[in-house]
Amino acid sequence: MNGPSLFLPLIPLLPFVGFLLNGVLGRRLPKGVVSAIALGAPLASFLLVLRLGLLVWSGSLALPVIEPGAPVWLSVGTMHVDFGTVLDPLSLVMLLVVTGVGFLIHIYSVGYMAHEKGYWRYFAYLNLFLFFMTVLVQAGNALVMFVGWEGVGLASYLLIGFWFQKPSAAAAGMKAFVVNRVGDFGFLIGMFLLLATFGTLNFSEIATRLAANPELTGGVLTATALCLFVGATGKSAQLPLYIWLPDAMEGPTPVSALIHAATMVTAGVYMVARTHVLFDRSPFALAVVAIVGAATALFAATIGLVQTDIKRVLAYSTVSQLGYMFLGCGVAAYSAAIFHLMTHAFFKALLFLAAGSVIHGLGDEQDLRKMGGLRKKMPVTFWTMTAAVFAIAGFFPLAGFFSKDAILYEAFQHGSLGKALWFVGVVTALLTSFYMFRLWYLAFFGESRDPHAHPHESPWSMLGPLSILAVLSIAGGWIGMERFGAFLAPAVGTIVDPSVAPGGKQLDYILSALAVAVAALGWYIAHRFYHQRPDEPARLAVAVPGAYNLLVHKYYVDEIYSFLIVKPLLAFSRFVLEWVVDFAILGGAAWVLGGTAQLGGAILQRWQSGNLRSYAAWLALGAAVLLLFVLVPWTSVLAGFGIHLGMVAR
Amino acid sequence: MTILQFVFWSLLKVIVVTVVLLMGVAYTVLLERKLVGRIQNRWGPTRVGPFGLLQPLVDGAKSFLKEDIIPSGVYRPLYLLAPIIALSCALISIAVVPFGSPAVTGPGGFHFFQIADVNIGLLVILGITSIGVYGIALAGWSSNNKYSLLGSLRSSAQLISYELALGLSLVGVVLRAQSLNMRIIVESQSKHGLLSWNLFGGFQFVAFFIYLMAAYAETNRSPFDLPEAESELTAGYHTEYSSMKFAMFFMAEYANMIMVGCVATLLFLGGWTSPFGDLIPLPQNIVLQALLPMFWFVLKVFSFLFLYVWVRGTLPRFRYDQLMNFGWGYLMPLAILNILATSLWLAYK
Amino acid sequence: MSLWQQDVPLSLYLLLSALLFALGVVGFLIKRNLITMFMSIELMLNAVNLSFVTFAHQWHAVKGQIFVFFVMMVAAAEAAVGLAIIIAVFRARSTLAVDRIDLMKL
Amino acid sequence: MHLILFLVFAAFCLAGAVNLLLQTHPINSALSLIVVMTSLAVLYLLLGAEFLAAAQVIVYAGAIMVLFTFVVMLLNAGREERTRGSRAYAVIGFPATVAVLALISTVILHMQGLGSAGMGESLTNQPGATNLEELSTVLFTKLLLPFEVTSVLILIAILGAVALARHPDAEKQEGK
Repeated sequence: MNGPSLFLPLIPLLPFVGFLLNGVLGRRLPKGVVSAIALGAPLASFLLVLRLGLLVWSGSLALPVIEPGAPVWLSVGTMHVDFGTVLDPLSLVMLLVVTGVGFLIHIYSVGYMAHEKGYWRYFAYLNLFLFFMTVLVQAGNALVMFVGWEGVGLASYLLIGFWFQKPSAAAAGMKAFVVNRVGDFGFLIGMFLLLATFGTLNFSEIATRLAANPELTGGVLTATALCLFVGATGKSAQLPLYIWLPDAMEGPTPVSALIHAATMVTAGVYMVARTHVLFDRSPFALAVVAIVGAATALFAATIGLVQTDIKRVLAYSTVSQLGYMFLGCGVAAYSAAIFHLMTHAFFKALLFLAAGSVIHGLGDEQDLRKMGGLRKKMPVTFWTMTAAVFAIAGFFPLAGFFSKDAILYEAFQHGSLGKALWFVGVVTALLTSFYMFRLWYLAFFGESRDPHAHPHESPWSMLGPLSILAVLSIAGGWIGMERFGAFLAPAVGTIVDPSVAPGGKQLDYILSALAVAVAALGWYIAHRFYHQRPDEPARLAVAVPGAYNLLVHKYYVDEIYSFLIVKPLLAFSRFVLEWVVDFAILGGAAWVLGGTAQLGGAILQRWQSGNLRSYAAWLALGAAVLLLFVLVPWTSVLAGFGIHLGMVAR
Repeated sequence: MTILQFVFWSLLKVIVVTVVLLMGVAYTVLLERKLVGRIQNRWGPTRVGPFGLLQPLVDGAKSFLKEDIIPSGVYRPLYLLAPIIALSCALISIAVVPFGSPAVTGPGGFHFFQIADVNIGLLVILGITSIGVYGIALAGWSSNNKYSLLGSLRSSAQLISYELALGLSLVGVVLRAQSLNMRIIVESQSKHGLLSWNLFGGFQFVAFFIYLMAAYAETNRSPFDLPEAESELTAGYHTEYSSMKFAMFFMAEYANMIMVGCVATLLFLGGWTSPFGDLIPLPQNIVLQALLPMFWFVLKVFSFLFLYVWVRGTLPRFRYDQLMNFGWGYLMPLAILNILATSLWLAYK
Repeated sequence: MSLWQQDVPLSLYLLLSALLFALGVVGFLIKRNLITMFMSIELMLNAVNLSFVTFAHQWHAVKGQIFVFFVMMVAAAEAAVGLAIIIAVFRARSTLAVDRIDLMKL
Repeated sequence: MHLILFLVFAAFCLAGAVNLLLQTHPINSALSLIVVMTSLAVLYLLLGAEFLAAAQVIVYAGAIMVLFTFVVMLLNAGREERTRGSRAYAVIGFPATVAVLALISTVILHMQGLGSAGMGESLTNQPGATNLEELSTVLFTKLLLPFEVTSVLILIAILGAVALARHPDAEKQEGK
């Protein structure tokens, strides 16, 4: 490797060391030390990543960097898997987001979890998550990525079930784990297909192979891409596997912010972008991705309209924003998707943290209907939250505007299907802004609906990250899609450039204006419903009870799943366990083995007289037999009798 | 030379050496009695012959003539075997001791002054010493007497414990000579007389001290004469023995003393070489050439025995736990340190 | 050629060691006393050592002798521990007759 | 002369071994075993293994057998009593032993190219190289590690022996 040393391996390893220290010793360490370790590790790796970024910025480091001579993990036949890392614009951006936001949320957690008993445990898990996430992002091949993939799944499971005393939390953890398994299954199949097709799992090699033979399209590639996409839907909570994410809100709020909003759930998008060469070759897969993304976006947004739990609202908005990103991927605008991923990471993390601050201030109150009038009580939270709301609603010139606009524009430029998707996207944008402002109004305006609530502003360890994230979600988009796309182009390919596309820049402006108008409309509706005439929603609900219930019960998806899949599966497994495994196999085995053992014992115990000398006698006999066996050339003897064994005669 | 000549000469040597050794034993007894007498401010034996010089012979005759009592209840075969083992082990070791200069040889390079020139002489001596334990152990056990048993157990334990220190103390010397052959060991310290002795030139004085202590313990001499501590165990392992068998044990003890003296002389005091090195020119006369080394050898052994008796006359007896403590706690580590130091020094040279 | 210069074929040594070994086995079989049985084990070890030395002489290789050396060391350790065990057994059972020591628990 | 010595001491060996079997008192067996060992030492000497001969005497006769006699004395083991054990040893053991002996001897007798031992032959007949040097060079260069490990083994054995043989209430006795 030429140029300055990059310490790429250190980036994951530092959090891992933090995990080990806290996980092993944490119980005995004082809180201060635990926090120091827990904050130091992410900070160090964040600085490392930042240094990389500056190196790239100053042009003294040429991307992509693929360090040679990585230690080989396993080498089976023609398959060789090493721990190679890949550092290209894509992974660099991702690393910046992960470590940066991750570090901020670590700081936040210090304040938020201050009174937890499992303080050390919490931070150990958090560091573990960072370790696996960075592994996932840096992975140079699918298998290592899968390790990180599973690892973040594990970390998220542990953190969702952090309050495992609470049955709902434990159940939510299980649910997340199981649903993710379905996705991982897809991912695994995809990897097998990759191996079958290319004989390697290394991304760069796959890319070169594909570039080498352009005639390779559709068919198996489609299958592979779709399998990988199934994995992505699992991890990124897309239809039909999104159901685990809302329940994941059982975890501590910073965890929801970090894992279930900013970073982990975007892993699917990242993976699709990472393997975009496959998707590019298969229009069908791309279409599927786009449609699923759009559908999820709309679907989740509609559910989000009526949720009353502040965190669930945010969860569904996360799902729908992820839908946006997949929509972006689906129209082959990966850089737009990644752009949105980044900005979303900022404002969604901010939203969650602000919500967490609200919850914290209200003493673990999550129900929107019991909030209100917090604007005076917690001003910092209010203002930061405001920034986030406007950002996600897509108001100019906040971060959300640029990225969402980019995606919508790319979709619009993507043929007739694109037009439809664009429309869905716009509608979703409307809904998004509506339910976000609904939340905003319910939480911060009007009068406090809960007489005995004594809200108080949160400590600065929480407000600090909030402010930083607020700045980011305001200014994060000012990079501009063009520059960002140009930067990412070598990694994920170019996108349609408004200045040269049909319709030129005007079209871009028109669409942007439209988006902003839609957002404003949503704001207005929310203002009208939840600020001027707070009784309106109730009446509306009464007016269209069917729709309302459908939304409140999230389209009964959980119920459907439980009826179609969970219940039959449970029944079947019970049957298998009780009758096949327990009775037939175990019981029968026990009976047979026990019987033989008793029989054998009855015979052999006469032998075990316990008399040393008889043992010695048998020993001598054994020696004699062995000698006889070794010394007599049996083969020739038997040959004398005309018997020929397969062996060669001594 | 033919086999027959060889056998003849060897037998001759064996007989002569044994007789001389036995005489030496007898007169060591006399020496001890007289010296201790002087130390305790009395005359010691004076009546029999001039200065009581015939005393040993009379003692021998006495023990021959005494009635040989075999107590009932002893385990007879071992009771009879024990003293024989003890004495023979004490006498055999002399076989590998070179007590004169090898320069003077008979026909066919035949050595007069050493019965057998084994190139593991030292090990042979150690081995035979270790066999010697049986004499005492069996004696004590077979004579079916608690004092004997205790004494024998004590002395066997003592022998085994101190054998370690003894052997380790010799390693330093062996390291310097790079051989276990007695003759080579002696020649390794024959350069400049006194100065090249292992005791002085070889810086083995620590080893010598350890060897001295271990030797006292090995021969059950005071201050380590617990096995026959009269005040506690009447006479220890040979309580039940009388007349000739007792005499055998007695002789065995003194023969061991002489052996130890010989070994000390060979290993630390330059064997038969003269303490003045080349200051005294080697005489031309072949007889003198043969006799002078023997003279030096005998002189050194004698002085060693003198030291023996002196210590006996001076020091009180140890307590048993003190004895073990001393052996394991001080001598062993000291010996090991000595080995380390010696080997380091040799490696440095 | 006179008896004096007669050499000994090594097969005799080997036969001797075989005989000693067999005697050791027999001793282990017929002896009723723990200690003597242990002694016959030592006898077997010695027999094996003899054949080792013989082969060392046969092939003019020092390895055999080294092997014997190690066998001796191990035998020493074994004797120490074994005898300690015998003492412990005697304390527990107050007998050394193997035929009476045929139960694991007291 | 070699032959004579061999015959004499082989005879001693066998006599000792047989006596070990015939004697009923442990101490006699121990002594006959000592005879066997010492005469084996002589045979080693004849085979040009002086060091092993010495080691045999020192280690086996001088240390191990002393231990045996000690234990015999300590436990005051008397003559063997006639006990009714299982007869398996007689029925199975003896034929098996005979078979083993027969097999081994046939092998030995059919062994080709066995040399013979003469008087005063050293191990490798190079002049000046004593058996001791040859042994020690190998032992302290090639086999240093096993050598050290053996020492550790012996240390452990000592500790184990002490732990096993100390009297159950030894701690109490030390206590007071």
